[in-house]
Amino acid sequence: MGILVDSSTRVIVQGITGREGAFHTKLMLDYGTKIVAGTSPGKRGMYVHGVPVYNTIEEAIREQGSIDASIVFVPARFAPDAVYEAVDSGLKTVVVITEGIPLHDELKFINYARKKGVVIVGPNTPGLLTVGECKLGIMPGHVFKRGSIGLVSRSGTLTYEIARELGKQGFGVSTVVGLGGDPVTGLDFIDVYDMFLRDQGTEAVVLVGEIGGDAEERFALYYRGLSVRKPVVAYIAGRTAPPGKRMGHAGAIISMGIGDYSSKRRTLEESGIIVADTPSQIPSLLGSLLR
Amino acid sequence: MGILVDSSTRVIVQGITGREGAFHTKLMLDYGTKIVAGTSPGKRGMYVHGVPVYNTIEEAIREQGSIDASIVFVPARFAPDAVYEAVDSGLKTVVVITEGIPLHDELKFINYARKKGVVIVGPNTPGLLTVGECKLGIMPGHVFKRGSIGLVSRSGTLTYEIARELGKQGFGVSTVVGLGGDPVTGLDFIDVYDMFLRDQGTEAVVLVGEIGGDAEERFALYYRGLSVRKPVVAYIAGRTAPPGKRMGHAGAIISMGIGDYSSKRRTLEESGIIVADTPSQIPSLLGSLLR
Amino acid sequence: MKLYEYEAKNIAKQYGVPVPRGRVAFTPLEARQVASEVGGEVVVKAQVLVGGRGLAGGVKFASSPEEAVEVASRLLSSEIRGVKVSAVLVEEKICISRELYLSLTIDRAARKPVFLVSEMGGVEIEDLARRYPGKIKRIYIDPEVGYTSYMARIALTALNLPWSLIGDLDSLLKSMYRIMVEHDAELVEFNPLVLTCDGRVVAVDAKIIVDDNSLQRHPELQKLHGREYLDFERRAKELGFSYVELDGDIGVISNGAGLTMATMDSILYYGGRPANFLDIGGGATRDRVKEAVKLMLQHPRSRVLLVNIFGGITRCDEVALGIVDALGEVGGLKPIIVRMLGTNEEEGRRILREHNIDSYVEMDEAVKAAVEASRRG
Amino acid sequence: MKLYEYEAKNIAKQYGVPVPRGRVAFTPLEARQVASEVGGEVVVKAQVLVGGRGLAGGVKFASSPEEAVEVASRLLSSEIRGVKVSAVLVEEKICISRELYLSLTIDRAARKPVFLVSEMGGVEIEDLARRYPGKIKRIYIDPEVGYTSYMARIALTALNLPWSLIGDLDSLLKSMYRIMVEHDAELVEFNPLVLTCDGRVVAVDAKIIVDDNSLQRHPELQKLHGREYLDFERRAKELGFSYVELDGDIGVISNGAGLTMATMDSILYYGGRPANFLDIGGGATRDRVKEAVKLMLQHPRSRVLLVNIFGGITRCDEVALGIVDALGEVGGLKPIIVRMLGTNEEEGRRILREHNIDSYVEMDEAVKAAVEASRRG
Repeated sequence: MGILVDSSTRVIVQGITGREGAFHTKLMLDYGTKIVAGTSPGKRGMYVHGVPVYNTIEEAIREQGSIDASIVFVPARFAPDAVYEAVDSGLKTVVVITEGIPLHDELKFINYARKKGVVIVGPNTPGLLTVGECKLGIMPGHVFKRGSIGLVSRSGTLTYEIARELGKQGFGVSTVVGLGGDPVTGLDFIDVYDMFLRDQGTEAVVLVGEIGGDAEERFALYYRGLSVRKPVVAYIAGRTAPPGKRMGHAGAIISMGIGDYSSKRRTLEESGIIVADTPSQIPSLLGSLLR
Repeated sequence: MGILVDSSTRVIVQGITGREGAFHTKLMLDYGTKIVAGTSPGKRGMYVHGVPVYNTIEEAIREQGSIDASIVFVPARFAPDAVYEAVDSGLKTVVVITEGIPLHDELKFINYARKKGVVIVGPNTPGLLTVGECKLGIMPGHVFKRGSIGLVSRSGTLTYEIARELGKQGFGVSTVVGLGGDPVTGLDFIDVYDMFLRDQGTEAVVLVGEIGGDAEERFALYYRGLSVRKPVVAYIAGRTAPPGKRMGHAGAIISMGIGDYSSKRRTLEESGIIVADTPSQIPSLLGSLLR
Repeated sequence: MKLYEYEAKNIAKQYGVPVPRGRVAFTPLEARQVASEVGGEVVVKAQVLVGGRGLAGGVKFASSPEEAVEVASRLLSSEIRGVKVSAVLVEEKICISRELYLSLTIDRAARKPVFLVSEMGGVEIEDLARRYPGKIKRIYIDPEVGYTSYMARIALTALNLPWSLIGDLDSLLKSMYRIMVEHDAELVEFNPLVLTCDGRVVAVDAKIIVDDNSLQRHPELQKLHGREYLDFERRAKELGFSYVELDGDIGVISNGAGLTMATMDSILYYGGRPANFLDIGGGATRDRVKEAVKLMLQHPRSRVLLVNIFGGITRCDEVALGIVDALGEVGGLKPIIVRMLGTNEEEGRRILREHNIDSYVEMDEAVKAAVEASRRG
Repeated sequence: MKLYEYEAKNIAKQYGVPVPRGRVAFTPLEARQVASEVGGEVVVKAQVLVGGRGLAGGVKFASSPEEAVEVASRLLSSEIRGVKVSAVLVEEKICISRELYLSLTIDRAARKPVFLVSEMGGVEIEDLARRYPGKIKRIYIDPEVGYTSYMARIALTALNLPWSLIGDLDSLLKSMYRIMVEHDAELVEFNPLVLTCDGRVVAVDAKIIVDDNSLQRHPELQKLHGREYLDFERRAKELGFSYVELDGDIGVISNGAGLTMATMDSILYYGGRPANFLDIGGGATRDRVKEAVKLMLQHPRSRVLLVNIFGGITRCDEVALGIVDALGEVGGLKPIIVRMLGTNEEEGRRILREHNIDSYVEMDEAVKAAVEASRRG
């Protein structure tokens, strides 16, 4: 159960020989992720933690068989090329960990992938993880206990914090999806909530938003129009953020009057979604909805 | 019955005030085509044969209601812009009559439209016509008698010639589709045959190919693999064409060893498709298949 | 990164966008020179990166070079919303028939550039969106296709301009898209774009915001980066931290943008006020932590420092060592409250204990302790 | 429109593609000059637009400037497959380790540019496709995305080149795509592309075909257009007709490319031989028809003229008047057989009858009559 990836997902790591790529390949393998190959231009023939390395995805498929998903660790300058390679090679899900990719490059490859029906997670995401089955990301796996809460977030460590709070109160997670911290991402809250709606292993959803943009408001309006729903508890970071300042993430900025905390909170609440004041409140609010 | 357009198709003419646009608007209206608006930049407020003219498709939709299809008569330099406007305005079928559009411009808008699920007919096409219902093109309407033969062609006048031959022997046409004479077109034989397969008003298909490219060969191989078929009679123009010469159409050229008559005929015949030697033979060959 | 109006106009001019004649002046004398070159009545505009300049008195008129000197000296010695004015733009005064709004920005939902077009210009887009939401026309650009001319025909209708201006508007929109792509801009805004008394279209104000992630491919812009920062922000950014100055008294260090904001927000929730946003990022080493802690120990306004670390890639022992090192170098200038958990948590906690630093497991407890300390402090 | 090898190489060179040192020579003296500039052994290649030049003796070697003069004079006074050689390309002789094939063309089925890549170079792509279909790697470019570097990594594998050449290959492929887009090319082919004895990659031959529909935006290429035509083709194209010279004796005029080809093919089917392809296009006026008929009446090889018109936009009366006008101006130099039907058919037939010109309704009848007349003629 869970969405996007499971224990049968066959994964390639793009940029597997880099410091980050190699390090997280180890952690993903330890988690049980089925990593069948990696790419690193010119490094064909190498092995990284036992995973064979190729110059191209095409070669990897030829020698290792079909591949479903990739996780991209290559530096920002080369990341778009890696995404195009993954999309053109027929993969279905591409997780882009890379931070700092120019916005207009992202716009292009995200539009391209969407038109071709390929899911981009990120860029600038901690990745995604279906608990106990497959980790396609850099999050500490042990934080997420197995359960029936779908977790979708624009943040990294804050998500781990929330997952820990959930675990403390006995709530486990089905899948956690990091949307990514950039202004434009492959998936948004609506996309992921839709997947959770269709997932039998998910009973309720925790949505972790932040200031900047209007993804939370759009989700709230979308949710309002649904006839079949699963309960949602939201948390929005950035109540104390001043306008015009980038709060770490490129996407976390209140600009042109769009993206402030109060608008998000108000719109969510007007749609009947409970918004927690602190991460620690989330489990009890969830409990009140599910009992 | 028929494919792509019928008597309920609501049409806009792009470039309606030009000589060609105005002339054929009259002929299409006479045929019964439901032309609800035209565009011509800066000509808002005019009427052409009673059809209101707008500066943009958006305006036309706002004032006239939904529009399904457009036919483009604007000059080659401006035609790509017209196609993008049609696609972005949500139309479902765009017939590009314009000849002489640069190949790389065509590649771009055809790829764009296909990714968005919009059908481009042409460029450099006489258009299409569902007999007795809707003419979205420049062909002489009276040549096509109503009947159950689907006609798909890379040519213009040759298609009228063949339709007349069919009519002489009592064969009518369901829909005729001109694919267009350029090397790359929005639809190919496979696309249109697939539509004819699904059309209850079509019993058999006449395919009119010509030298250049490998669209006929690809169709033959595709046809070979089908489990459900409707009979096909083919005619290929250009048996006497020398290699390396452009036979009128930009697409009708034998180049890099691809596109000669004998390869097309052989491949079609190996797939069990009868190929006529002259246009006049087509009706009797069709007769032998259908009786 | 925001560009100054005069920088945005210089770029616009290179792309053929009609802007008023004039240029920037850094001294009253330069202002006189520009005013006499321009001739006639001029407008003198304070060059600041904060909004609401007009209402704050940052835009003045002058009918002679002498008056321009006077106006410029006044502006150049003033502050607009707390920011010192160090330059003014001196331009011809335009005779305005109508004020329009035109911008090109990124629509996050559609994941596309979008033109925002309105015949109600001259007010900020926020107000426009609030007061006349139906008066803003959106025209999307597919980033794979780019600008194409039919968009100008739609914009012309929305702006209610005469057809004779279609060629000018087409060039203008095309230039905006080229500016956006070639400068990696997030926003290209002309507000107001005006229809002049003699029937031309002129960009009377211009704003360009460049995507920070793209600065490395624009060296001429990269060297300007950071100039809008306050002193303390600049120091933090030079150390490579994501940093924003706030006005409270509890210093914050955390890892991850979301967790850092949540830490700030929790401080507010429990009755305190955060002094800053400082994200040390993922996997910070002992040395990086030391630099962050030293910086915040020296932060003038904050009276207590809260360090909130969720150890994933970041190791708690490294964090603890960094804290200890910082205290060793600059001394315990203010109380430090540490919350840490995750990777190497026990070892981290042991190190802190050895140096008599309290550490918490739960974030709420740590935040409450910090708020309390700030009240005592 | 095909470019000469030396033109294609000049373009390639501008884009940084490595080609052999050398340049074009139009006289033996120029050839000597180039050969001595280049130094050492040179290759002298006849510049013609027909294929199979090598087998036809169009490529020679010379070990000294003197020998280059000799070889060049011989080539410059020869014909290759019926085409006079008016220029030679004189280049350094390259020491070749392996011959590769690399081209960028348009895949009609995919509607995309595609790189064709093979380690079996030096033979024509037709032969390559026939003999080693499994040895041609296809790498597609989405025209909305353009070239991106992973393609070079795939090509490198297919060409079995050492990894050290990846940067060169990346630049080469990128340049090919830029040449294609910026020159509106249908084909950019380097065959052979060679791996030299000293481990470099060099384009030893180059071919570029430009899309005719795009020539108006390439004035420098447009002025070259038509130079490969035979004399009679040039006259027809100057009149604006779509025209191709064939080797039979029945002149053909028709409307529409497909119908014109079908007319030619029916002539063959009934035992005759078409002399040409001439499409007067849609909606031709009396005057245009006159010009076409005059041209074909003066066509030296054809002994009879078949006019086959399906009247849609084209009006039969205009056609008939055009034919009569042409006969009036140049006289009945050869028999004319007319088939017409459609718009204003009766009027057209009446006009022809008045001038004692036979006209047919059925295409087959007209073709048979033309074949018979050509036998009699």
